[in-house]
Amino acid sequence: MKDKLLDISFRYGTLVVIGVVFIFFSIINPNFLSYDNIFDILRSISIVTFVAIGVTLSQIVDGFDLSVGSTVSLTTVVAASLMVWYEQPLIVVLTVPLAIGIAIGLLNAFLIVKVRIPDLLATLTVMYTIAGVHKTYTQGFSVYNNMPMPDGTTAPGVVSESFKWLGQGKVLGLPVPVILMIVAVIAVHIFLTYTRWGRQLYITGGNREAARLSGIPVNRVRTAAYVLSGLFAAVGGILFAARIGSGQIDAGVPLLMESVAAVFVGYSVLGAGKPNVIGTFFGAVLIGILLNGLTMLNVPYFSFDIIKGGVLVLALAVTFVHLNRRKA
Amino acid sequence: MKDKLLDISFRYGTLVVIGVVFIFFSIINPNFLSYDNIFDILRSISIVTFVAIGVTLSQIVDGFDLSVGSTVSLTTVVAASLMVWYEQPLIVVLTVPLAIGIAIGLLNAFLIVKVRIPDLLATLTVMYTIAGVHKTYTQGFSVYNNMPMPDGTTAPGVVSESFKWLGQGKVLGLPVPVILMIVAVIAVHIFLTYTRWGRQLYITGGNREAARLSGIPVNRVRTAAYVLSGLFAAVGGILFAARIGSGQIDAGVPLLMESVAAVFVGYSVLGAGKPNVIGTFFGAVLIGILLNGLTMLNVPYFSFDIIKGGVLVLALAVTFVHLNRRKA
Amino acid sequence: MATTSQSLLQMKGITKSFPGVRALSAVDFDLRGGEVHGLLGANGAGKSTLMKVLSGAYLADEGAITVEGKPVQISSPKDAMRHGIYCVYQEVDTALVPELTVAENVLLDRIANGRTWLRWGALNREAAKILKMIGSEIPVRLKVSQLTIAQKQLVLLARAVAHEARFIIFDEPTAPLSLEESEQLFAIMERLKAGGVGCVFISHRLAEVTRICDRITVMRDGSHVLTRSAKDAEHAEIIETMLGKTFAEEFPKLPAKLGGTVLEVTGLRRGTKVRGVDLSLREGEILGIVGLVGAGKTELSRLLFGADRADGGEVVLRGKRLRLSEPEDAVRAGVVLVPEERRKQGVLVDESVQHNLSLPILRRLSAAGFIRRGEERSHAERLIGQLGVKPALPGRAVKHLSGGNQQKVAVGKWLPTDAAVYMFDEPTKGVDVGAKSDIFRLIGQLAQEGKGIIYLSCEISEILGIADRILVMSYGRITGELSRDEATAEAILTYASAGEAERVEG
Amino acid sequence: ACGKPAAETTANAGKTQGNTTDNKGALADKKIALIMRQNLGTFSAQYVEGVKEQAAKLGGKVTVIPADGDLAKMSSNLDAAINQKFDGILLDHGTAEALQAGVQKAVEKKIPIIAFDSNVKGEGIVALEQNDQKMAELTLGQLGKDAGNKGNIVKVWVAGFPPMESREIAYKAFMNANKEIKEIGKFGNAQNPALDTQAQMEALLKKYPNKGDITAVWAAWDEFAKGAARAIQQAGRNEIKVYGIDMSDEDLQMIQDPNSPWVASAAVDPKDIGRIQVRYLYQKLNGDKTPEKVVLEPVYVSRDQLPKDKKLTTDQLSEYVKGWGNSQQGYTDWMKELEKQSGK
Ligand SMILES: Nc1ncnc2c1ncn2[C@@H]1O[C@H](COP(=O)(O)OP(=O)(O)OP(=O)(O)O)[C@@H](O)[C@H]1O
Ligand SMILES: Nc1ncnc2c1ncn2[C@@H]1O[C@H](COP(=O)(O)OP(=O)(O)OP(=O)(O)O)[C@@H](O)[C@H]1O
Ligand SMILES: [Mg+2]
Ligand SMILES: [Mg+2]
Repeated sequence: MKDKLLDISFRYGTLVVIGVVFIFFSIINPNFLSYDNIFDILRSISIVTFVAIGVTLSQIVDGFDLSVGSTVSLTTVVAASLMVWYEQPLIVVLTVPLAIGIAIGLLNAFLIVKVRIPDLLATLTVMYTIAGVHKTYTQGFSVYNNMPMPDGTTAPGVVSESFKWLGQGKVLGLPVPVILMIVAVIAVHIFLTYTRWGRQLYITGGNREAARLSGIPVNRVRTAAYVLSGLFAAVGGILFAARIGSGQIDAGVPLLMESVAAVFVGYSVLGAGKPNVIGTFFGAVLIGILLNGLTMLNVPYFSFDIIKGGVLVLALAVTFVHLNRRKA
Repeated sequence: MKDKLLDISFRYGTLVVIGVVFIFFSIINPNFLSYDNIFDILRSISIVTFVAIGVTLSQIVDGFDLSVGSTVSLTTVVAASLMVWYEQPLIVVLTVPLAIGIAIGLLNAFLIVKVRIPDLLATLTVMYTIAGVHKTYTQGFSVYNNMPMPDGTTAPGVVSESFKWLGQGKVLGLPVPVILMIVAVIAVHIFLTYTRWGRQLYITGGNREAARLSGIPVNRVRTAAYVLSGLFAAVGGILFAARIGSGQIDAGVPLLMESVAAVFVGYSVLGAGKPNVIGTFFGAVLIGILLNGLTMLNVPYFSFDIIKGGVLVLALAVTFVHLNRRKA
Repeated sequence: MATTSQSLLQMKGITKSFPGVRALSAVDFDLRGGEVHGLLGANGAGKSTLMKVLSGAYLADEGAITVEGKPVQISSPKDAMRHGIYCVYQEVDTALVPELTVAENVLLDRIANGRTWLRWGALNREAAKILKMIGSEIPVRLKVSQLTIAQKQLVLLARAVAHEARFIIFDEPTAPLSLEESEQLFAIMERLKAGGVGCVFISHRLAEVTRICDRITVMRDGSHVLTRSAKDAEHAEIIETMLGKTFAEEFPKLPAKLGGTVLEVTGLRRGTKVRGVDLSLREGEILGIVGLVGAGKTELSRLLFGADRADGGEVVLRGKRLRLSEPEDAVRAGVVLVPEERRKQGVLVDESVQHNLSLPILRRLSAAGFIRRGEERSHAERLIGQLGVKPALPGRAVKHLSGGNQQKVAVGKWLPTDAAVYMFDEPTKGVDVGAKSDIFRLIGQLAQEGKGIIYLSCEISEILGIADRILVMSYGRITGELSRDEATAEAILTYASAGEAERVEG
Repeated sequence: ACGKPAAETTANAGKTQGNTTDNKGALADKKIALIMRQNLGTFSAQYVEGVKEQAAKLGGKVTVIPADGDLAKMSSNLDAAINQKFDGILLDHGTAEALQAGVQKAVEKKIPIIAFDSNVKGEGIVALEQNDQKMAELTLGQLGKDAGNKGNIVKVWVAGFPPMESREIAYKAFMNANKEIKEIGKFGNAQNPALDTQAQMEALLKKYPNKGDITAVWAAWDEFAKGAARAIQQAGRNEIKVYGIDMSDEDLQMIQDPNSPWVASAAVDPKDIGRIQVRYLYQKLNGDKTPEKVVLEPVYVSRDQLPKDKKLTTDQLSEYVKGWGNSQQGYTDWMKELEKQSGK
């Protein structure tokens, strides 16, 4: 009985850590636990969550997609430029970046599945290449309303209100990016848990040979995972542009590490020990809560990283001590 | 016969790519192949090579050390601060950062070997934590000669000439960091290839359980690998401070990805398909040559990354197509 | 299940080469519905390769496959399944997904290829039902990574049953199973047979093969040698065709002089698997430890080797109490183990034979830390000669050796360590009769040199043949001790099921 | 941005007038390396544009070599540029310790160097500096005035970059002088300025949810000011004013936007910095006598100086803000002559 209690507390160790952090901030500062602030936190993690969902998918097939940051950078400037430079309608502004995300995913998949370069290596090189492409595309400039063009003219377009609504708008009092994020998390969770395709991803990642022998088209499944990874990163890029109303250069660089951290914390949520989208979401939540709460606490900015690192270690340690205790 | 020739050309594919790049730049620009420039290239890669040696060692035991960048950041500001803030003698200035590197390696090893958090997760959290520590240590300031201190006084010391000699000096016309780098590469290569301990590292990385059941102290071997990784990163940090004569905040951040890229390219040198220090060195050389040569070519800087990514893909593809052809 | 007993599968002129090896040359094979067809051959004869061609894991270079007279193209496992062919692979781990649950692994193919939406309640119930059909009660929500080898094997069996296949290939399914569990499996095969399913059965245990099979096919060096009815097959004759030379299957027991007590174990325990074991071992003695699967033999050997840490108990070697926290400690003290899972634990499959053999004595082979390469090579050549490893190439990667030769490397690497106690955990699993007697000879030689030997196995006949003294283990305890003279299979079986009542209480 | 140094330039311009005419050949097709520590954001891009524009006018060709913020790489790049025998080298945001050795080598090889905000000294070098402390003083002074020298402010700032640290000095002095102004929050993250600044500002807005809790935000870098302004605007808390430092075209638009809380900034025109840097390089190439140090005076820009009816770029800003752009600093007569000759 006591053992069981211990087991549960370990199983939910990461959630307990998140809970403790949450309660701590709520007590310290009454404004932390306000309706508005909760949604601010959720909104602030929406972009990184989308990117992290992509990373989760690539990790499920036992891969690793390092190129997501660059994909965000490229798609965010492309989305902005389609409006600012070319005055395209919303539909084009949304589909072109998504298509780019898919194309990058296909490129990764080609290198990994066909050329058979190991995943980390392949996506690292794609990361460099896409980073170069996005800078070449804008010649190093950020893209914003009516920006002056290199040839001396002024860009004709602006980032449209309907586009910005995606990142800044509200529906029934809920921020649009939060709604999108929650829908995406739930949809991907259902996809992964309750559909054949989702299980094919897990089976392929868990044992590629077994998957092949079960008649799963592993190469197609892995390709799909990388394409989805690119696609979700592209959504992240679109939301990024919508959130800040312009296309910033190198916007995605910091998102890579942050999304990887979210995915890793997610490993341990519910004692799963494997990548899962609910866990990823909670990982992103933990990081978002820390940033928000520590800012409110007025902790010196330079110690954020220590606290972040410490809390992450704690969350992970609880789970892995548990997982290994069970195994041993 | 023809097959054999093909085999060789594949086996040395990465070296061929490096050679072609080298010859190309030499023809295009006569200044490229000057004595000075060659040594400048070597000097420019010396820091990243040290960091990459550490990454190589952790990869050999089938681990991954993401914390090396932060270790460089911490040790470089500590080295500088020991001179600038505390006016310590050279011996202290060198040993303290090395001790810190070892301590970080031990921390990583503790989390990975004892707490049994997977390597990427553990070193990611250590990466954040150490990044926070180094900023907290300097309160976010870079450390330079006679800097103004937060309390309004002026720092008493300067970065000493003998220290800077490590990064900027010459012996017999050869830059000191280049000599150090070459000695380190050769020493580590001998260590890995010809000694019992090197063999133990590779065996442990190949199949940990089988190695353990063969009587190899795998936990000690893995700990050693992470400690060495921290140590080499610390050397990188010291050289960084010596090279630029001050302790810059976040100096190590860009070094992580670059050293990983060097290690990855190194996989394919000599068709090894596994981490090896000679390969790592050539990986660093390739990146150094590209950067230097492209600068001379007057290619727009924002397309550097595209070319870098493309050449890396090429180098990797040649090898992995070959490795897989042989396997299949 | 298909009911026509006429369903017929034929393979004709199958040829398959790997770089440097011709694994199959023009092999013919056929399988009828409602029969069990035994496939025999020494290690490396090409049995698994032939079956992998049949099940779509490999593509043959030449040859044709027909099902009921109609030629079929099998270029992927999916193709094979479409024609009702299903394979339970020899290496269970290749076919299981460790991080998923038992239920998912049982129903893997259905989940992977079935309908889009999954209903977990129904799937779990279904998996439990199938497991029950084959007499197992493994909890379906458990992760497969937490199962023992035997349990994993059962999961794979359940998968084949779930499949309702017309042709099922069992590649050495009984290697990791105890007698009892093997019997269960045979019962399942009988049932399948009655339902018109054609089964291929690969095993190195001749007794099983002649008992359960209707027909047998023998292969040698990648070629088909003969196919005949199993009824009146003589073992000696089969072995001769398999090995291509005359051979008497027996356990060559060499006489050894017993010395003083070398190892003394008291009260050794760990969790529920080893619950207080006392034993002692003398120099030159071969101590057999026998028990059903799950009796705790492997656990016991791992405790003595320091691979797992004991909760309590004492291990005394030559009067000195050992502190075992890592295998390293045991090796240094002079206790070594040839573990059960050869490919994952016994050898480093990606390394060369030479590197494997030099591993335990690297220190002795090096000067000031530097490995003396000439020494290492001649050491390897010496051992290869002594063990009869084939091919005799020190540089060959172990993964390219056949099972029996891999096992020789796993045993041989410990020979020069000059340990006091050698433990062998199921060393003959998946090893052909020729290699098996080589291994027995090696063990006998060690005993003659005055080493203490602990031989753990669930094969009662082997234990009876080789051991000087036998301990029977059941549910983590020693339940009986028999001398070589008084030991019989019946006595062992009685003791082996003795601990059961106790376990129910605990 | 023409103060005292302008006088110096005119002085030496006169001296060298003699050898102008035959200079065209010698000064044609110069290869110029621009070695930057970091190339991020619109400000840098405009600075690069200024360099390129002026160089093109004078017939030179610019190679931009950024270092991803890595000083070691920057010093390697300097070495590489010297090996490649560039005719002139421009430095941007280096440090003396890192670059002094390379600079020495360049001087020995007679390659002129003009350094912007890099603190390097030496014979034959022109050091351009923008007065960071002054920029902070200008914006803080306005902040104090607007707030009536009391209130609660938020500071967005990071250490670790020399200009940031100079701005901090002015900030401390300001806070010491105005005891009734309280700092109630401070944060900053140079790694992810676009998103984190916004998220962190939002957190503070929730911590101080009432109008009047926060009087103003002082952002020591325009990337911070953008994020803070967006957060405030989206939260509808426009009573809070944002004061920034540095200005690009993008920033200018935000300041002009009447709904944006960002009301003022202080900066030197990034294009002008680039242009002036090139002019001094050409003076060097021409053998003119140059000053060792040139200080670029910042200009204060606030919304009320700007027109409401049209969107400006920094190029047009000079029409409205005195001292902005079109700086004549570093120009010589022979240079204008040369521009005409090589101009197209
Ligand atoms: N993937 C492979 N690459 C290279 N050689 C292989 C491969 N698979 C099998 N072989 C070789 O083919 C031959 C036949 O192997 P196979 O596994 O079919 O033997 P087997 O009869 O099943 O032996 P065992 O009784 O040990 O299982 C052996 O010589 C083996 O080394
Ligand atoms: N069929 C089974 N059902 C349930 N549990 C099992 C079964 N087989 C093995 N186990 C588990 O395995 C544990 C012991 O495994 P261990 O490998 O030590 O036994 P063993 O006697 O060495 O068996 P083997 O003959 O497979 O080597 C038992 O405590 C039991 O929990
Ligand atoms: Mg086989
Ligand atoms: Mg066992």
